[in-house]
Amino acid sequence: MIEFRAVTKRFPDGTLAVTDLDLIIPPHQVTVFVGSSGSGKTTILRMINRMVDPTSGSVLIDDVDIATLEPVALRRSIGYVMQNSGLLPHRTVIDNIATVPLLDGVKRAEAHKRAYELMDVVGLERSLATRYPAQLSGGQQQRVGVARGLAADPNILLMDEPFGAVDPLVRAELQVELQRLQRELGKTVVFVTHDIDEAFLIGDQVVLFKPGGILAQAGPPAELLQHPADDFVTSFIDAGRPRSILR
Amino acid sequence: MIEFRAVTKRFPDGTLAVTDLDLIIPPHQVTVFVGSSGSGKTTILRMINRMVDPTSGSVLIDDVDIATLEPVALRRSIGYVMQNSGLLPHRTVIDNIATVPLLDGVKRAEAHKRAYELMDVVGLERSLATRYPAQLSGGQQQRVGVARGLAADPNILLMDEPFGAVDPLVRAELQVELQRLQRELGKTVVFVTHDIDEAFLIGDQVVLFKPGGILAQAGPPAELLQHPADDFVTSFIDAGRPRSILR
Amino acid sequence: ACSSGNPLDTSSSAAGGSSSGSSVVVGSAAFPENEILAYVYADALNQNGIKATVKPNIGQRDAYIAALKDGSIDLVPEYTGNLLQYFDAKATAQSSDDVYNALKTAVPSGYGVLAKAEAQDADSYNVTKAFSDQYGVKSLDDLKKVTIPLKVAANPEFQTRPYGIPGLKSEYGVTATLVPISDGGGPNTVKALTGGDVQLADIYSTTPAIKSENLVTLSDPKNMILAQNVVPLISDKAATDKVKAVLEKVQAALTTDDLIQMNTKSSVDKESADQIAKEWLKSKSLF
Amino acid sequence: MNWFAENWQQLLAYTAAHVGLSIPPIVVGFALSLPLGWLANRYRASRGILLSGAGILYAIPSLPLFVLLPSIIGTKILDPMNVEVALSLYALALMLRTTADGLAAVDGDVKLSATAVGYGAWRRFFGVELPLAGPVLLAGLRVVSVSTVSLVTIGSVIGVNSLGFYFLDGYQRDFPLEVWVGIVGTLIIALVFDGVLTLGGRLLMPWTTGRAARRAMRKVSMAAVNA
Amino acid sequence: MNPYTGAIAWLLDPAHWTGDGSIPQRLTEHILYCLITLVIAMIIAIPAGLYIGHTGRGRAIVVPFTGALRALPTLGLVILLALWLGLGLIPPLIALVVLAIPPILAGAYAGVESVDPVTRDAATATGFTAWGVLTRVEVPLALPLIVGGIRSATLQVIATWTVAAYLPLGGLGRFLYDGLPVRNYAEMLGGSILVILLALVVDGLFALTQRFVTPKGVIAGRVRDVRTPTRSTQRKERTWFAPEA
Ligand SMILES: Nc1ncnc2c1ncn2[C@@H]1O[C@H](COP(=O)(O)OP(=O)(O)OP(=O)(O)O)[C@@H](O)[C@H]1O
Ligand SMILES: Nc1ncnc2c1ncn2[C@@H]1O[C@H](COP(=O)(O)OP(=O)(O)OP(=O)(O)O)[C@@H](O)[C@H]1O
Ligand SMILES: [Mg+2]
Ligand SMILES: [Mg+2]
Repeated sequence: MIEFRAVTKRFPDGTLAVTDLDLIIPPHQVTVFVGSSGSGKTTILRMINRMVDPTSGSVLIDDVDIATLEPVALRRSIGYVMQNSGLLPHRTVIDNIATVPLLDGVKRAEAHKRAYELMDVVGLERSLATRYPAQLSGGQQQRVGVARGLAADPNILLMDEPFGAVDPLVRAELQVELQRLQRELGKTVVFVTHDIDEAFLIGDQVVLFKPGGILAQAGPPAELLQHPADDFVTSFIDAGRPRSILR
Repeated sequence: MIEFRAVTKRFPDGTLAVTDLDLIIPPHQVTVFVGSSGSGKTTILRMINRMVDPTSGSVLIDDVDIATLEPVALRRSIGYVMQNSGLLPHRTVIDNIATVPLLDGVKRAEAHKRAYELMDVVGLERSLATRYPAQLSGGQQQRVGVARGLAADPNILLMDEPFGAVDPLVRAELQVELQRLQRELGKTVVFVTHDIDEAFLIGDQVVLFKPGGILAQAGPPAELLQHPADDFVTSFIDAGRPRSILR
Repeated sequence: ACSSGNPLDTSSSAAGGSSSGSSVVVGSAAFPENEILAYVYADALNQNGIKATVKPNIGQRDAYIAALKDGSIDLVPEYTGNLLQYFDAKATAQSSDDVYNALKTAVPSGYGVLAKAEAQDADSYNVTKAFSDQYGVKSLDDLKKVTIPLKVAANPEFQTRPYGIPGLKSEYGVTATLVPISDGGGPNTVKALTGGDVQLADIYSTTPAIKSENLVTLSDPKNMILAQNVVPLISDKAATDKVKAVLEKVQAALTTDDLIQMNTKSSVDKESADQIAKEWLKSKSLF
Repeated sequence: MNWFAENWQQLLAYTAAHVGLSIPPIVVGFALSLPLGWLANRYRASRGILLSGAGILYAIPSLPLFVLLPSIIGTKILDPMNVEVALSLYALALMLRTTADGLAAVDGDVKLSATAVGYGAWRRFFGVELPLAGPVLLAGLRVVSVSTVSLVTIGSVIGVNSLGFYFLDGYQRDFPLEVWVGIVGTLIIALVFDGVLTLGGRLLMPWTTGRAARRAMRKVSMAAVNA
Repeated sequence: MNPYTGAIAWLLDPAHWTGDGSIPQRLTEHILYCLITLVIAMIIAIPAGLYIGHTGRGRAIVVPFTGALRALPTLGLVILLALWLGLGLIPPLIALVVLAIPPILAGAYAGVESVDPVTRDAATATGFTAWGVLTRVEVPLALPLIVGGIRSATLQVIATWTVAAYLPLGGLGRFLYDGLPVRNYAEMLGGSILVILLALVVDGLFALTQRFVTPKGVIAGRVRDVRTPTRSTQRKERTWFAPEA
């Protein structure tokens, strides 16, 4: 379980990115952060692995205040997948997947063995292992990103718009894949997206943010759809819904 | 009316971008090109203002083969709006809007007067006139782009993913705005998008392309939805439609 | 024996059992004749089992004397008159022997000159035959008669040397401007003179072009230019008896004609300095 | 051809000297540019100071610097160190901006993701930022290498000999062949260095596809313009 | 007397400020040489650079060629030309023009190439002629880099004319080569100071010019923070759907 307690983040330049946030992210479920650009989703996500530290308030993982944890170690224990995959362009696919085990000092052969298994898990042909990221398609890169996120077998997986940069067809495929994976692995997934459709599709819980990192509403998709907390929620959901009169 | 007659385009590097295309674009309507990345939409659009010349076949505007027309003059007579607006970064907003009239030798004062009117038309505050493009938001830049496209009062307006780079909320706003504009102006609009939702929303006619610039189906939205020509059309429409089980 | 022409190879040595210490470094001024002489010394030393290397092209007198003083080099071929003037600007000696004797006392302690050679190579003022005829100029004194402004082609340091622009003014009352050509009175200086860019050129008396270009060397009635016998300037540290003995032998064999021939080989036949040095040593049976 | 037969030993020796004089400044300039380039990106003030300092350094003509160094660093006047130090300074001045730009141009997302998966600061610098700036650094290094090889020749004016010896000797003896030998020799050395660097880069950075490398090259050609 | 106080004394000595070979004379000569060199180099390199940048043609030849030009040792070239052409300004002038061409050329083509292809494309699509695209879009946007190229060429030319004074020439290099044989540090250092001052003043003027010629709209769009961008995801275009090719 991840818990935000009265968390506020003000950047040095004065931007108030997160405002007094209280939020509980349940374990073994997919929680989706959604909101328009600049609403603080990424900032909040990054507080979980201490890429950003709160200005005030605290973040707890399983009741431990993470401010007391060593950031580098914490990060290695949490999977992180981002848009454009964030792969290391100078490392082969297999080395990219094995990044964290290798950092942790696991032997190369062993780390690679595990990485090959992960390639199967995320549906990548093993023959791609010695390619460089630039030699993969966008969808393949994202799969590598997910595999890397899973390599240290973390309990928590943070995903920041992981499918934001791929083709709609590939995107649909990856969404299905993610759902399958999650059924098998049961990680605590925090997933950021712009796309309300995507949020409703894959989220067990959806958290909608207003600009300034203000929580608009949090709950299962059905709740947001049937009982929107306010006009903002309604209009946000409407903007993302099909607008064609034909449906 | 714009007519493609047996148009094929092969780029010097061998890429076959458009394959034997026959297509009629009716006047005073919005025709939307949709298709996945690399399916030749942009190439086909650019044939209309001779930014690309066909390898074989011909393009006619009001029954005149445009191969016989002088490209520069043709381009000035056709509005063109693109993703990322393509504004000139070293010119102010008002000068950007007045680009074509100024090129045509219209006096500065007069060109600016018309440009200010266009700012009203596209919903831009006149106070922004002396800013540079970099000082505007993405949505504002797109409005400037549309205004520039309209400045020479062209009959034809080509729009290449004009809203591809803006926020969903802003995007929805711009789509509404475009529909209003079109009701008022009644131009022949050719609009390129990736987004089947957007295509169905604003298109009087939707043209769906397969990779290689092969026409998959063309017709009013209802026709594509109710009588998809083949599996490709069905799956393309499905991928873009809401997938949440909740709806 | 084929001693290496390698100027940088510090282990270049013809004979095996060389002196145990570090090798003798022979420096040279930045003009070809001096470089050839440096090779003559070094090759002779090597031939006699004393390791010697050459550092050519150091620069002009101030530069290589500074290099001698800071120990970068041990030995350099010099010319008595100019060296005397360098150490003692007010020197009055004129004859070859007087200059040499004065020089021996003028050299600062820690350094010394070995025996002077018969060979002389002095700076000399030259004009074209046409110029000489037109203005009737045969000596430096005659220059006063020339009405046009005078330009002299010479190395840049000529601007300040006692036998250069200042001497011309003080000794002969002649005002001239310098056209600095950094080739040590070489072919470009000659070209400047014959091409009419300058009226006077400072050319070393051993330069073959003086004859071949039919130049007129102006006489120096006031002995502004001192006798210029070739002489090795050496640091005491390097001046072992063995080194001295070898160099004295070389000095004894060196004549002005030899210098002229060497210069011909260099500037006309384009032979390398080391090669010319070896050929000369062989011709004198010193190699 | 006769000339080569008679002078090949000397030519070889000067070529070796030229190579020997060229390598240290390139290495030193590059090595110093790394920490300083990093520092230049770290603070706004340090960037201004370092980059304008490099600009001023590069404006100093080489010859006076060669001559004055003995009085500044206490070397002997024929010490090759005078040339080495001066050329190292130039190499640094040239390289600094490129290194700073190269490090700054490393994709922010990649750095971020490296941090996110648990790279510490040092490890990230050496394991991610440095290799990724590689193509830009390499391109800068090539410019530095070429210009150093060419500048070494000026050392001959103060008696630190290289192939530049042939320029002065050829001038004094009115012997264009020697000058040609000096010029062509210098060009060949520069070319060989360039080849070695390019090859080394290809071996060390197998991930640089043609496209990426070309982009990096372009970046640097721009950086070099403003160096 | 240490060389620095000597140099100051040398600089301040009124005798060095009048007459033949005075500081003002050498300075004027130096500036004149540089101006002539740069004007010629610009006449050659700027049109060529614009052409390469605009058309993309010839890049494959010109880029390695300018690289090779950079490797050409100027002293050697100066001497070779002097042996060929004799005394006078022409031999070093040719060598210095050769030296000045690569940076100016690179500035011109890099400048034009640095213009966002989208902007260029949009300009063509709105009806600019090819000439119009070049003169009204590419050149204004490339101007900072073009001036940057000239700036770096100028600095090199200022520095290298001093080396070229090995030949019988005027200019500030005279002080170096005249001082060198007699190890007159005061004169050499004084001369160096003059060259450096000249370079710095000129560089400063260029910095101002470069700021002046940078289009206001470009300054407005420039990211002000010099630190590594950590918010890059925000600045990136919203690739909401599929990425552009
Ligand atoms: N390092 C930073 N310094 C200053 N402001 C920042 C920083 N990082 C983010 N911000 C600001 O904080 C706000 C929230 O940013 P954040 O990236 O969390 O939004 P987001 O919801 O992830 O947006 P997007 O959907 O565009 O990714 C924005 O206004 C942003 O400009
Ligand atoms: N100038 C060109 N030279 C070579 N190939 C090109 C060129 N322009 C486009 N292509 C190729 O032609 C095909 C069609 O490109 P086009 O840009 O028309 O597609 P698109 O449908 O607009 O794609 P997107 O949705 O990504 O904009 C692609 O395979 C593309 O790579
Ligand atoms: Mg974000
Ligand atoms: Mg397109």
